[in-house]
Amino acid sequence: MKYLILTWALLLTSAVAFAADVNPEQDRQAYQKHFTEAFKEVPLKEFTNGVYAIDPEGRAQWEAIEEFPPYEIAIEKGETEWNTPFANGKTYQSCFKWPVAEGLRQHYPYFDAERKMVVTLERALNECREANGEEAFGWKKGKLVDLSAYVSFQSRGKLIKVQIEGADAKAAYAEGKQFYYAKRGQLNMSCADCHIYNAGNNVRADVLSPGLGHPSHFPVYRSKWDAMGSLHRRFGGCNNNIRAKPFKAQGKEYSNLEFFLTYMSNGLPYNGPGARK
Amino acid sequence: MKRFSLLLLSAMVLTLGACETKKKEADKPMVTKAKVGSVDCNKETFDKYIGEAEAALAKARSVGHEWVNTAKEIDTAKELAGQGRFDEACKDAHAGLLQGVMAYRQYEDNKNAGPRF
Amino acid sequence: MNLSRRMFAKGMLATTAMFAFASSLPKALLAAYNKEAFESNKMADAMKAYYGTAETTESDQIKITAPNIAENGAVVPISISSEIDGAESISIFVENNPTPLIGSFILLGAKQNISTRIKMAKTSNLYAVVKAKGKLYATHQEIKVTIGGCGG
Amino acid sequence: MADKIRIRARQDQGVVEVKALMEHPMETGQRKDKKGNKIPAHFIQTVTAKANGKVVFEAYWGGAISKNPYLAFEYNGKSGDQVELVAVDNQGQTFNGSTKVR
Repeated sequence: MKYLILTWALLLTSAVAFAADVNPEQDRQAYQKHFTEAFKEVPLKEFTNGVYAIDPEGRAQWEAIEEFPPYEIAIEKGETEWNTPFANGKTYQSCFKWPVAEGLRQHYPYFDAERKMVVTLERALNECREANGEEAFGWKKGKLVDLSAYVSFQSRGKLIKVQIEGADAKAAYAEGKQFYYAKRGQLNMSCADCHIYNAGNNVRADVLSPGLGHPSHFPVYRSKWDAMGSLHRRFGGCNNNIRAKPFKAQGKEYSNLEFFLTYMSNGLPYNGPGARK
Repeated sequence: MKRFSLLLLSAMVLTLGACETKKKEADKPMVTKAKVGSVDCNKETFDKYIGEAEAALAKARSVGHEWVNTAKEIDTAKELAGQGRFDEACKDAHAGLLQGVMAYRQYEDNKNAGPRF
Repeated sequence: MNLSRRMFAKGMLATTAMFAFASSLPKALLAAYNKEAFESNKMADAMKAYYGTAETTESDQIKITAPNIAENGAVVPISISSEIDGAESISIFVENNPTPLIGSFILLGAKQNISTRIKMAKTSNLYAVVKAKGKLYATHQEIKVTIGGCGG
Repeated sequence: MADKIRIRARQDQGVVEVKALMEHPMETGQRKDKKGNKIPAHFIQTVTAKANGKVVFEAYWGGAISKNPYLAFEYNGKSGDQVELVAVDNQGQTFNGSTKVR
């Protein structure tokens, strides 16, 4: 018992000491500065359009798809789901203190200090189901993503404003940050290798998109998937590309990564759901 | 250390550009296979290799650096051993071992990874 | 029993509605789906099956709006417009697709300006063929379909 | 019956632009599933468009129109026109949708 307390105390002090070095705001400014300087001609807000902010050939095709984007089907299905009461008669809205019409996406991800974990929008939606006696939906595609598409659509134009308060939140942020910059997989590449240092360069025929703005437009209808998918589905795809074993959607690794990555885009507007190649 | 970076580098060169579409090629870690040459292999040595490979994979997995093919490599090795094809089984076990070890080294090298701009 | 009868009645209604709907479609349309043309593996065969001839006249009055490099061969947005007098239809052929005839658009009063999204198996010429007053006019553009890196 | 076709139609200077999105797998019949079995062909073959009950446009398609097909065309018309689209696929299923021109 004594040992346990001692270990806890040690862990706590180390967490605090660790957190003291964490300066998310300074990180964010450096991150955004890097992209605005690397792509001088691109206005800050444009980064929410991902690769289409810097690839004119791709942009023309994306604009043609945006004429009537396939994600509208998902928004419609998500709206129906949102308005369908659970077996107990309650609705999704009962789980959220903000009306959906004003958008919910901008309140996520956030750090739940009590549970000491990052809560994403998708997690909140599924937890709402479970709290009302319904089974959780799958994380990466299907009904949950339709629901997320509908909810995200209501948040278009709202600014990203992730908050990081307290040592635990800072620790989660730091873990997400470390994940982003750490090389992984057989190709020995990090998220940053592609989406910071090589943003704008080609991988075969693909132009690598800038990391700034990445989380603004999810979930996305991806032509390659022929379907909708969540941000964590995309994370898994990226990890697989560099031959690293993907982590579980909504697990600690990707939730912390989303926390970090979304914080990096603070100040930019949400514009999801999106369409991507 | 030098040997590891060399291996890693050649692994990168060989697999780069095979990002995802050429899964079949990437599935076979050519470097490790080429490296393993002739190992005198029988049930005993195989058991030793596969044990080491599994331990290395578990170690890499515990720190979140498992590579995508390592578990497959080990499974294949076991399958081959089950068929009595020990030469091939040992090669795959070795490949799994090498990947596990390199993945853990990758974790160590990237513990304090951060931006450079 | 009651339930199943109701369901049956409902089913009947739906079927009747469908029949009513189908019969309201122009006869010509139902007869006109040219299976042979759509299943031809060569562009010339598809054209012959569809038009009775594969001979076209090059025309600069037809405009193709399509990418030079497709982001994703599964979804290639294209637009075709033309200013040919008396145009009756616009058809799209992708030479290197397993079945080159992609679609045909019949302008029964509609303007010579259509858009859609198509699948392309590999790099190929895309032909836009306009039929006007019994003659075929065509133009083409090459669209490259590349192997993606990681995509998006 | 079945899934509806989503349509947007707006008029500008006497020309109505109609844009439609249909929910459909558009299987060519040439793809194989993970087990190596051929996925049966399932694609829309004909689309008929009417404005105030009169046919103004038809399309015949093979399997190479992308999944969830998009179609846009124009005709001479006016605001308030009732535009109706009907699609029939190779399995005999019918899809439809309609809208009033803005």
